[in-house]
Amino acid sequence: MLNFLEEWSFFGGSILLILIGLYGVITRKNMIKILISLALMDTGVNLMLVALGYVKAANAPILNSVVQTNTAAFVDPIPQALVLTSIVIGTAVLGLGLALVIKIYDKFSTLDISKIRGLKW
Amino acid sequence: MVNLTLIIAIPLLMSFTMPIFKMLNQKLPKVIALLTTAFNLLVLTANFSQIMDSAIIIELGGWQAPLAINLYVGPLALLAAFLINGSAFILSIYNLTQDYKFDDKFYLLFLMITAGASGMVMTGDLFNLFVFIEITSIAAYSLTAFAGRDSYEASFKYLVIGGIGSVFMLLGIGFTYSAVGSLNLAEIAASAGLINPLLLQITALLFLIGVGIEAELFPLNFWVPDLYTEAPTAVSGIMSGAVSAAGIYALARIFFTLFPAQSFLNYLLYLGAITLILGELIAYQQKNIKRMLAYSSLAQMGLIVAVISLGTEGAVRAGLFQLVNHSILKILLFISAGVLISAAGSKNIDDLAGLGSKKKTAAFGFTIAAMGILGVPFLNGFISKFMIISSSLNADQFLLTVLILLAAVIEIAYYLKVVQKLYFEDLKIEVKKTAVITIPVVLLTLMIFGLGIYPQLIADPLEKAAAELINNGSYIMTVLGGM
Amino acid sequence: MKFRNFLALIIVAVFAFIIFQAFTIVPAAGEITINKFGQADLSNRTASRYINKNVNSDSKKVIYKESSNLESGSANIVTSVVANYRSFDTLGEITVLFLAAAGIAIVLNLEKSEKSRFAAKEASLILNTGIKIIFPLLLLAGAYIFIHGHLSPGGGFQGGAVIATAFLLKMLADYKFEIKEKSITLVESAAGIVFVGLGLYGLITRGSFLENFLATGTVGELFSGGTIAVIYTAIAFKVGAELTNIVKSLIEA
Amino acid sequence: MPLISSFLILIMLIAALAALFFDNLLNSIIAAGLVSLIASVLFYFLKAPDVAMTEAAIGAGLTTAIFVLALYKTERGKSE
Repeated sequence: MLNFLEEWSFFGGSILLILIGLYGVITRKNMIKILISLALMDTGVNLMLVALGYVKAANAPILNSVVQTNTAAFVDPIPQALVLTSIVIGTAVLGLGLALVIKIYDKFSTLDISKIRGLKW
Repeated sequence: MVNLTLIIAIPLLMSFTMPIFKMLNQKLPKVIALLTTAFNLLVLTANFSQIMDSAIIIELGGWQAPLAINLYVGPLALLAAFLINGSAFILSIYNLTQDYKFDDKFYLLFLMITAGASGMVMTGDLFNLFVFIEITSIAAYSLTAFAGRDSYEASFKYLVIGGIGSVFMLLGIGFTYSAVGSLNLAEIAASAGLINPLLLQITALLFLIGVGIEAELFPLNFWVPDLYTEAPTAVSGIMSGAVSAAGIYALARIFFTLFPAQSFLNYLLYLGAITLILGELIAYQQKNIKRMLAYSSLAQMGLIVAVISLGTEGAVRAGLFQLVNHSILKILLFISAGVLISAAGSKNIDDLAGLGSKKKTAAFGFTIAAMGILGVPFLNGFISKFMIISSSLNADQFLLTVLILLAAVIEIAYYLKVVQKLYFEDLKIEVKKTAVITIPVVLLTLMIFGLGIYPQLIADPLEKAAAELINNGSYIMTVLGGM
Repeated sequence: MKFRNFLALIIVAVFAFIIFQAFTIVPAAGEITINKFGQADLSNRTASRYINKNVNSDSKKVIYKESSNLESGSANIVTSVVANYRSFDTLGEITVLFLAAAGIAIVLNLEKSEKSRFAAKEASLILNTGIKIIFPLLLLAGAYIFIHGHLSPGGGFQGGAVIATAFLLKMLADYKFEIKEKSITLVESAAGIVFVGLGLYGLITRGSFLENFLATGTVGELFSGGTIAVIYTAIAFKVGAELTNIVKSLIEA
Repeated sequence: MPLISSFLILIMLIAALAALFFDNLLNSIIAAGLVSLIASVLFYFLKAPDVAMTEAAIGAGLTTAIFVLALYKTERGKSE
């Protein structure tokens, strides 16, 4: 049981988070909720990437007074670097999306995409 | 020889400085944009003969080639970069006559969409490709919203679908890195044969979703018509001429160099064929001229993807030639349509009636480009259409050939309808003052005739690009050579 | 409505089926696949080169506070990946943020509508005093985070985000507090120019864009890592200015 | 340790579902912020302190703040 949880909780959790986000993007009609779902998908995939680089019982990839040499076991630093980039990109996209939402609201006085011409999908 | 990194670095520098230029002089941003794209074309030209000889690898940050980020500029990337920067150059000339509110921001976004697309075609690193796709799409979302009014919805739609695509692409990158242990395209390609077939299929699907959005492939393309309709003309032009070219390039890179397998190409062939036929059928019904051009654009993208995924050398060459032609023709169509629209004050095709006598340059440009798309002899479209049909017959794809011919017939119907309206109907409306577009129309027309009468101009680069795409061994060897 | 949810469930289920399959693959001999959780094998990944700092040079032992003049001098390996080995990605990333900030400013200002600033009109004494104390502290914390980016967790993005948070709080709490748009733009541009300028200087002097041209010092010292510290400072200013710009546009929309 | 992280992941998934199904948008945004916050703790468990800091500062902090700002610029701001 514990072994199963250890092996699957991170992978399963992050994939489920992506799928929940995907479901939200497709079904929600409120524009802010669509963007929230997009944020959930982002978080899920970031978690996935970092989890793929995890090494059991290894150290964080930082040399310090405790972990002094490169011969110690480290987790993979590359996915972490990629995720740093991806988090910032995700925020940029969300910010732009919210600005668009504000303008669309100004025009239609609603956040409901089913009431907005040109946004029905 | 000039270092090719400058194609990305100089536009970046200019974009970051653009607000300062604006503070110095109101007119400076548009001039800087023009100069930067001209500079990029010069850099590409300076490297032309060297690249035709052998591909150039540029290591970034001074780190050895497969271990960090490197750029790979072979004939294919050079061709695509020429297309992208050439489109940007021509549209910058067009932009000289335009006045945009917040022009510093417009031009910095415009430069970055160009640099992002150039980066997409030049990079040799998977995650770097993702970053450049994001740069291109964010610039595109913002530029779409530039027209105000209805463009916000189009932009929001594109943003949401683009966001989903980037998540799937990132997931694919994660899977690939976990299996191969490297992000370098050449290293991944070298070990692609070792990856478990099922995992390979899943990863390919994830990448298809991520990149297919930029390449405007069915069913990921429902945002395109809205975007092209609502965005400013220069933006529709750059999206259709440059960004989709970069998308096709990325798609080809992934499915030819990275995961070469005939089964994936077959799926792409079906997707392309569906996109082609649906696009043409819907374009035929459109009353809005920009929407019609948008669907026609989609159809062309479908055609190019379908032909390239036939996978034979002749087919790839035909597809690439069609890509070049499509960029030239669609830019001409969009800018002349833009002028006609502002002259008539309406996007409705019926309202354009009779404008041929008043807006001579624009109507001429539109007609020439339409003829080019239809494949009239002595224009560039004729030769690429001919190559496409003969190569699809050679590959024993009769159904595809029939579809292509059918699509051509539908195209003739709706393009001639517009031309007929322009020239053979009476003027009904008051003609408004518009921008002058003589220089871009002349340049583009020269290109159309040049490539139509003397296609050997581009034969050599096309051949080398097709060879590079079909045989991924040389790509791997060039990058990993020292290892 | 009901049909739509049902359709979405099917799409999600298909994706779930496809993606979860990737994790259940049992590779045949010689095949490679995704690693199991916690069992990433770094030895054949590019990452091992980054950890051992032997991309260009030979493998040798790196010892904290002893080894010096390594090819990348940062004790925080993530930092050396972000700001040195893969700094081109990072340049692209701050560009994305820059473009988003520009896009947001355009979208919100293109068609003027009545604007109302979202902030506390009459802040209470506690809020006022609190923000007066917290604001400089947050700025200081942000600066600490990015200056020590190559030694401890943190760096340009985190420091920049903290600085932006400080300005966000100040803008929310103090109705009269305003940042001039011009000054944000100047900081943004200057930081960007510094980053690209570093890259071009590396290109001219060393022959490769963004190549490190400073001495890398001893691992673990404050003055180590070559251009990493300069790059991270530029990133912090740029990210800080850009996020502040985004927040400012949204507050004043 | 696996128990703690599994428990956190469970809460995270519940919060994510709640973010989709809450009627009140402010609650949704807060639930999404909670997802980010838990994710940042999970990043710390995965030995990624840099990512944890970024997620906490940008994902949980600033993103939530701009969501709330946008909410008050739209529905909340006009109706009340």
